[in-house]
Amino acid sequence: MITKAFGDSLGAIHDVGDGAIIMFGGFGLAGIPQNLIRALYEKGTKDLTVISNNPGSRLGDHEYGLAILFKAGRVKKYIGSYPTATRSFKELYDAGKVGLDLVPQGTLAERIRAKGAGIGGFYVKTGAGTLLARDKETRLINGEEYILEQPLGADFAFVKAYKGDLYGNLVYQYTGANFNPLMAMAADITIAEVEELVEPGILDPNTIHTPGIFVQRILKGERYDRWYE
Amino acid sequence: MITKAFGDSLGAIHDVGDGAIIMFGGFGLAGIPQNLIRALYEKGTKDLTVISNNPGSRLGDHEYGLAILFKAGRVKKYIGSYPTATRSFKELYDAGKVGLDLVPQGTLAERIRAKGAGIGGFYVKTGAGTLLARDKETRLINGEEYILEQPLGADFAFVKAYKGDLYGNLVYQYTGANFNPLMAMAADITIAEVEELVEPGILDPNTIHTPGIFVQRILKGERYDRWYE
Amino acid sequence: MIAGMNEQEMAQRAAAEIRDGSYVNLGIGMPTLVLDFVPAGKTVFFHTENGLLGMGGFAPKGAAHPDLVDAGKQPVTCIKGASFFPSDISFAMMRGGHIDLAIMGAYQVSAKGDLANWTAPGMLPSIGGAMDIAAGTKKIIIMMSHTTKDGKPKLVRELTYPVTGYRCVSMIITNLCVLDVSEKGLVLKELAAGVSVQDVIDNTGALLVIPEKF
Amino acid sequence: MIAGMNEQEMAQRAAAEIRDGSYVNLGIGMPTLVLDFVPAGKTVFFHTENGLLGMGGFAPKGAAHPDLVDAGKQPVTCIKGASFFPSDISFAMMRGGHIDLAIMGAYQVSAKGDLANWTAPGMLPSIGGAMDIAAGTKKIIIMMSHTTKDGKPKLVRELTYPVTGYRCVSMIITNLCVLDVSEKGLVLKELAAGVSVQDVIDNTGALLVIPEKF
Repeated sequence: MITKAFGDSLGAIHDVGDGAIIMFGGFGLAGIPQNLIRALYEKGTKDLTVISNNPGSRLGDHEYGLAILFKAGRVKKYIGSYPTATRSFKELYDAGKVGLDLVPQGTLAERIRAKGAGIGGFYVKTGAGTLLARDKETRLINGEEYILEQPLGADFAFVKAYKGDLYGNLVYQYTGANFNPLMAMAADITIAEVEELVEPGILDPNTIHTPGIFVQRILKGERYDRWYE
Repeated sequence: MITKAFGDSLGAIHDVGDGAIIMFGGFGLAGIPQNLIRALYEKGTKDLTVISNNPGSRLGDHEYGLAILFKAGRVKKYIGSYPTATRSFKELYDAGKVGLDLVPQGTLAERIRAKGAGIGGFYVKTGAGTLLARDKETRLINGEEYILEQPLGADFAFVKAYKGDLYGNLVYQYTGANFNPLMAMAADITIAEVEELVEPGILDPNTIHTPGIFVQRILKGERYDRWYE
Repeated sequence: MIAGMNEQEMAQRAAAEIRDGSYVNLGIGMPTLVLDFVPAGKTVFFHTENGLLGMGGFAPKGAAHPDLVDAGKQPVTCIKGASFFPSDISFAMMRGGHIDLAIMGAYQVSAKGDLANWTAPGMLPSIGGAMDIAAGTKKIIIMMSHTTKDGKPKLVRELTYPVTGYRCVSMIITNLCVLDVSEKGLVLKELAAGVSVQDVIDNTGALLVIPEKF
Repeated sequence: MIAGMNEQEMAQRAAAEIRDGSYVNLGIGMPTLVLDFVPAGKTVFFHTENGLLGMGGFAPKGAAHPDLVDAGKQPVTCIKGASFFPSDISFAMMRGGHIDLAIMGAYQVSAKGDLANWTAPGMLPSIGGAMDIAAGTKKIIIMMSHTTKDGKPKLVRELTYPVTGYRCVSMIITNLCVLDVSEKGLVLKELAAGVSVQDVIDNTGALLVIPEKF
């Protein structure tokens, strides 16, 4: 029997090098691969392009998740929908220290799925005629303006699921799925961290959200912060 | 509390009229809405456009599923990927009694999803340069030929799930999902038949495959043939 | 400065537009107040863009789960009959025209129903799901203060802020009044208590259609 | 008429190409025989286009479930660690380049690796998933008889049957031999027992590259 399991987060990201393009699942703090993010911070990897809905999250006076990578100056470019989620991003952006490619959230999800599904591009109404469509090809479809959007892939996807098995099958919980199943499809190497890692056959095959074919490495996350009271 | 439940199949399809464009879930006999198909046959509705992976299925000398509608001459046009699944289709086609729009299976799935997701069109490599791309716009993407495919919707989708609740939430079993969740998204009115119909809150919200927003009517199927020994 | 409706009253007015059995997306901030005003007996499925249909309300202290939040990243609960799904399906619901109603805030709305609510000059731009909602939702209601903090009209002839979506707004609920967006422009529908037609006209940057009843 | 390998031997030869831990799609008909020849100890995930990764084999009598079938609509079983999913995800696996290997039949294969396997003149056309597999799978192996029933070559310089996909075939296993598709054309790789190089040449409609070892 094969296994895709790694012993820890640092081991699972051993070959993530400077300049890597990485997708991170999660929305706010829900479903973020927090152990892989911490490991990447510890590893010191830099010049990253980060694709994620938000560049970390702020709760009260603290910033969590991806914010540690941004604050440490490891990110050269951010592609996502909601950069105002942290103050640290705004400071870096205002200082010209990080690039921004702003993408409407639904378009972000669909572009990532398109990459995973072998779609060469697609037309949406979202954003037509706005500043975010400036450089985009347009097309009239049934009298309405659509814009052409491109697939979006990455070298690595860091995703988080509730449970997973040694073949890489994943199950999410609550709103923890969000971008995770899409990013898992769209990267050259997908690394999944899970709260519970089980033998194949334990998870009901009818309830698997991400089939193992989309996951190259899996590990049990070392620690899960819960943040809220 | 609202309910989307209907008492029986005939009641659920009361307003399906002659000339309707209908999507039918199922692959072979797996996941077909067999009760809704029988009801439509009994109702006598004609001049149908049928969208389904196959126009029924043959097992030994018998034909099942959609084949009863084709054999009764109720279908004027078939859109799908595998018409050779039945002999009856070939006879009607050779006699010029039914139209055929042949679509690669993956493109069929993606076109239906595109309609449901508000995608105005998309590019795929599938079929580029072949007879099935004759009238289609082409585009070179990274040096490879892609073709533009259109969204595909319908007046009604008839789908089948294993379990469902009064809000229209659906859960599929085994390979019974296939086109069902996609078609549920793509029709003006989606009618779902299920083997078990339960109160809201019984199904685990983490395991629902088709959220109720995509389902307008639901009913417990009267009878489920199992076909195989 | 005329007060008119407070936020709760505006939320209550917005809630009155929600039909039984409908699927409703609430924007971050003031629109989430609508949750408190759904009439008893109505089944409403609140959609959060991050992947939940059937949001119940904000999670009580001690019951927060880090993987169960709304679009504003607040811990929430879910109702019986809820469902969870990934972001592509969540936005298929919006872009594909399945959501019946979205209630959101705005910086500006034009007389044609054009919407600006994502960025302003000098601001770090953030878009989230706003443009997707504008592109696909069957009906959009804007809940906002009638003017900016320094008294400038937010209802304008033409947008001066960057556009979120064109001709997408159906109704506007402000502290001063309720307006419908029609082919002829903004139509006054209701006045808040203690607010005159002239108050509305004075604080609006676009021509208004004032029906005879006023 | 030279016999060469029978279908079981061809399936066994194809099975030898399957790597441990790989994701493999088997076409309808002869390719399903490959299931019987996966070496013990290898974990192979068989993909069926209708929504299953981890097909086990054909269901034994009495264990058939109407909602658990393969691409050929035959009742099947699934292995521990299998997963089920809808058609869009199943084809994302193929079109998106996630499937490592597809083993399928063909009417014709050209010297460039062009594939024809979906229709022929006078036939009711049916396509199923063949074009999607051709468009996205990392490696495609064709298993077929070397010639048609009436002795005509199926390996040809240019296809005369309608194309399924261009330059998509990597390897061909026939009853007579095993061939690789290279930039230079079809390269003879192995001969079946009792088959000569001349037999292969006589039954092939395209130029062959014959390495020195033969």
